Amino acid sequence: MTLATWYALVGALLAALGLHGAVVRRHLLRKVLALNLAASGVFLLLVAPGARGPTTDPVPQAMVITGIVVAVSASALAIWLARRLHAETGRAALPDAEDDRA
Amino acid sequence: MGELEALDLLLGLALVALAWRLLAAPDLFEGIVLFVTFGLLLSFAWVRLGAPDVALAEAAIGAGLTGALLLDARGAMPGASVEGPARLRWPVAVLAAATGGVLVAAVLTLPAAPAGLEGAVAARLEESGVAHPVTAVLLNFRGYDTLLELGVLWLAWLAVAAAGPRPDPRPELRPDLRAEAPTGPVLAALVSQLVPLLILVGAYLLWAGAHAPGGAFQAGAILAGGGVLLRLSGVPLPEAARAAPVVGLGFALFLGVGLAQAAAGRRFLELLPAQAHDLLVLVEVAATVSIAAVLAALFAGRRSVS
Amino acid sequence: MLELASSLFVAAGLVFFVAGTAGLLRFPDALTRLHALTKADNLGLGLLFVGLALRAASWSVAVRLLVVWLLVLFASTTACHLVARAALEARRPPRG
Amino acid sequence: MPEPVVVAVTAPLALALAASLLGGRRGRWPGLLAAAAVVAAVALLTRDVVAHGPVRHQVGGWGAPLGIDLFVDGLALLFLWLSAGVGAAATVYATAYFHDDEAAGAFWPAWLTLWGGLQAVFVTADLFNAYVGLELLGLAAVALVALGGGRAIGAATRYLLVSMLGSLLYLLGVALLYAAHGTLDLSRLAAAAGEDGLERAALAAMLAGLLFKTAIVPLHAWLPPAHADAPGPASAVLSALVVKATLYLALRLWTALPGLATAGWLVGALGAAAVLWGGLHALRAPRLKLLVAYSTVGQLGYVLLAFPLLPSSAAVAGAAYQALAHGVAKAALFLAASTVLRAAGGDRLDDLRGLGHRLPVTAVAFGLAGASIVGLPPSGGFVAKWLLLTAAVRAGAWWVVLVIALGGLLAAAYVLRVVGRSLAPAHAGAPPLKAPRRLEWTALALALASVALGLVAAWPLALLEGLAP
Repeated sequence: MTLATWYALVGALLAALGLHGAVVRRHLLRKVLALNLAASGVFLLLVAPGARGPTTDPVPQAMVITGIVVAVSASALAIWLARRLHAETGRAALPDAEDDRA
Repeated sequence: MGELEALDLLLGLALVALAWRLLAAPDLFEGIVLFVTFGLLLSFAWVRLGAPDVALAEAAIGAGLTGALLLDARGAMPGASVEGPARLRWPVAVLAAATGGVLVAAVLTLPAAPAGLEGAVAARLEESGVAHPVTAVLLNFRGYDTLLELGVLWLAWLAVAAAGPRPDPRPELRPDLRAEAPTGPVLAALVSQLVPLLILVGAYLLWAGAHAPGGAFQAGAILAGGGVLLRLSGVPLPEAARAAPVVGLGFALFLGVGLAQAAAGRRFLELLPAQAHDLLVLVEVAATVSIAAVLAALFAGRRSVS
Repeated sequence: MLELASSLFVAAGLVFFVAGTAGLLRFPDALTRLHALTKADNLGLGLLFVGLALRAASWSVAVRLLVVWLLVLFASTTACHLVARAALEARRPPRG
Repeated sequence: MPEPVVVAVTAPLALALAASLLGGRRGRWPGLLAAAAVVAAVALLTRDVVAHGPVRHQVGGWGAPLGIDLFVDGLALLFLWLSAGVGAAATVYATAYFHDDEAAGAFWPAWLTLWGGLQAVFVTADLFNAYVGLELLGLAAVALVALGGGRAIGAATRYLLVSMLGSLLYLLGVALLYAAHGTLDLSRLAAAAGEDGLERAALAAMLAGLLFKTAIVPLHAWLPPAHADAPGPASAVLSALVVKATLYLALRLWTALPGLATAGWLVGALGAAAVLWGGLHALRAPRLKLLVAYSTVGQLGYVLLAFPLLPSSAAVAGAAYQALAHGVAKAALFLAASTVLRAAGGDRLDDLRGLGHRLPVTAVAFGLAGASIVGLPPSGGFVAKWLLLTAAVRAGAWWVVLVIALGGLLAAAYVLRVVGRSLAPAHAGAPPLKAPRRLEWTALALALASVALGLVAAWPLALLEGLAP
């Protein structure tokens, strides 16, 4: 196995773990944690295959830096919304079904 | 890149184990601390993969700022760290396992030969105005992505700081402020030494980005880290909403540079090789200031929530 | 010769790390754990840096290693102080 | 002068910055300017495409695969017109909708950024650039929902989490495709891609992410509260435009890359479930805006019904025209519903009696746009459903025909719930309602446009037919 394949595999596992956590966890901050893990996995999957050659492909590296900034922006917004929700309702999780509220 | 070594195997396994543990940790605090640890180990993995730029961004933004934001939020949401019964646990587990399996299989079918764009980047690096390939991609070859990304960052500030309710004027009613024990003289002394150093490091990274790992995002994140430290040690920062003229600067300047090229009959964001270096330096400086302001304001801005 | 000395320093550093980690896991309360941790942080890391500096390709790398060690020292001292403060704070009955 | 395709994206973004600096209700001036610029740019772009064929613009002058290309053909133009038209109407509506400076000050920069992100997705040929565009659009959309305050905060949170999850799935697929082919340009990928396992996995992940963000049953639960609880003009653009961005990308991917052609029936089945489920819930919704939001879930399902019939040109046309017709009609419905909410202080269906006399222009707008949603001739909705039926009959997919028929009946029933109450006599003592004229007439203009789309369908369809790859 090569360095590229190994870290791509790690990325695949992290992505699956993170996506799972993002769905089953209830606490909003945990969901944010899980989504950040999943993002890290996806980022590894972007960059690691670029390490198959003698040097690492710079294009996915740039994409991942973009992705990291996008992820922190989205996380900051999510955390802020979670805090507002907590301040207003005292809860840190979303209710199950909101389908038929009046 | 280098050979696979035992270190890589350990690092990879540690990352997966940490991820598992931090998601399963009953205590949210423990989960967040493990997340920061995870980010630091991940930076190490980026270095092993020959991506030091990503390592810097990961350590400063992924682990550092995201971790700080989460810890801060946890402190401000007291009594809510209870985790209810997981929903749809098994169906989702099956689905996630299937996703993981498919991804693993896909990775294993990748051909051994690289299929990337390193060659194309190297061939036109000279025209880009910078000597470091990652910076060239980030600011020039795919500068349009970066422009939109600066927009995303600006928008996050807009949503959090500008649209937020005004801070409660009575500090005794704000649990997040009350929870902050006085941190004492040692931290203040360290911060007073560290912040100038962080500014120096930030400036160095910004300057280095043109020819070596570093650049606007890493520099901005380091500067923002200085802001967060100041805030934590009790130094009042200007309220997030006050940062308005600065936070949009990078986005506005980059957009303006791009449109100026289009107005001069070139394509959008098409920089003449002779001017590319100077224009990109200008964009990078503005972007660094904006990134630092936004990231620090995202942290300071939360004070106005509760 | 230099190689050997370097390895010895690194090995000595690792001993402190192992001891520090064991202490962190086994000691009963925050203050004693801090005591164990700081040994690893300060001395262990210092020995590690000495060992690596002996192998460094140039003086500038060695100096940079030293600077990194100093920075870690300052930061960990402060962090340790803050943790200890918080631990004391938690032990004391709440005021007012 | 910058080229029209550049203006179409950058004008809203630059003016969003201006709106943020001006602050408060003054943001409406950059807003109106952006509306004028976008409509003019899309018109000029259409002229170029009609005269010279599809437009390709190499951003930065590098050209794919190193750089990012913009690409506009007939399909992109159709969505650009949807965005320009609905966006301009929502802008005009918003100038009269927000009274107070605080809400307006947050609305204008977020809406204009959203508009720019939307245009960026419609014109890009680069898969990663599309991801960044989707994030810009998504965060702006969440910010708009959160403006509703109170109940909308929970809806915005749910929306953001779903959006992040969907984006990550999409990016997962992008990573695999880049690892295999070393390019992110869609036309290059189309030339290089085969049908092996890796491509299938990549496409499946991307489509799952995109459909998640499009609120496809069973991943739809986030949409109704988010769309219903957002402020009026935001509801309209969320339901009419934002979900179309991911749908557009899904359509593009599906027609360009062959990997999943055999799984079309699965997407179609999800579409069928959405049509029926959305329709049934709209029948039971207690509030007007919630009813309209559930209707979106159902109407998006129609677009998916076209997937098993692709790549036949009737199916492409049907899907695109359904997206267009639904967008215009749905924007009209949401604007009308928001006018009712504003004027009456509530939008419970039981309180709508006599609306026809109390707010006649708005009631007419709701009726006309509702006719297009049901698919009554000669509206745009009728043409879209007719195209879908034609494609289904040609392919012998009778179950699609059945679902379209059932969906039409459900839509008729839930639109009649509203129209029937509007025509009933008002409760004794119900006060007369007043709404700013600009609110009423903007909704009516969109409603008329949704009907007109049926009368002038030949022209947009020619654009699509002549230029589809």
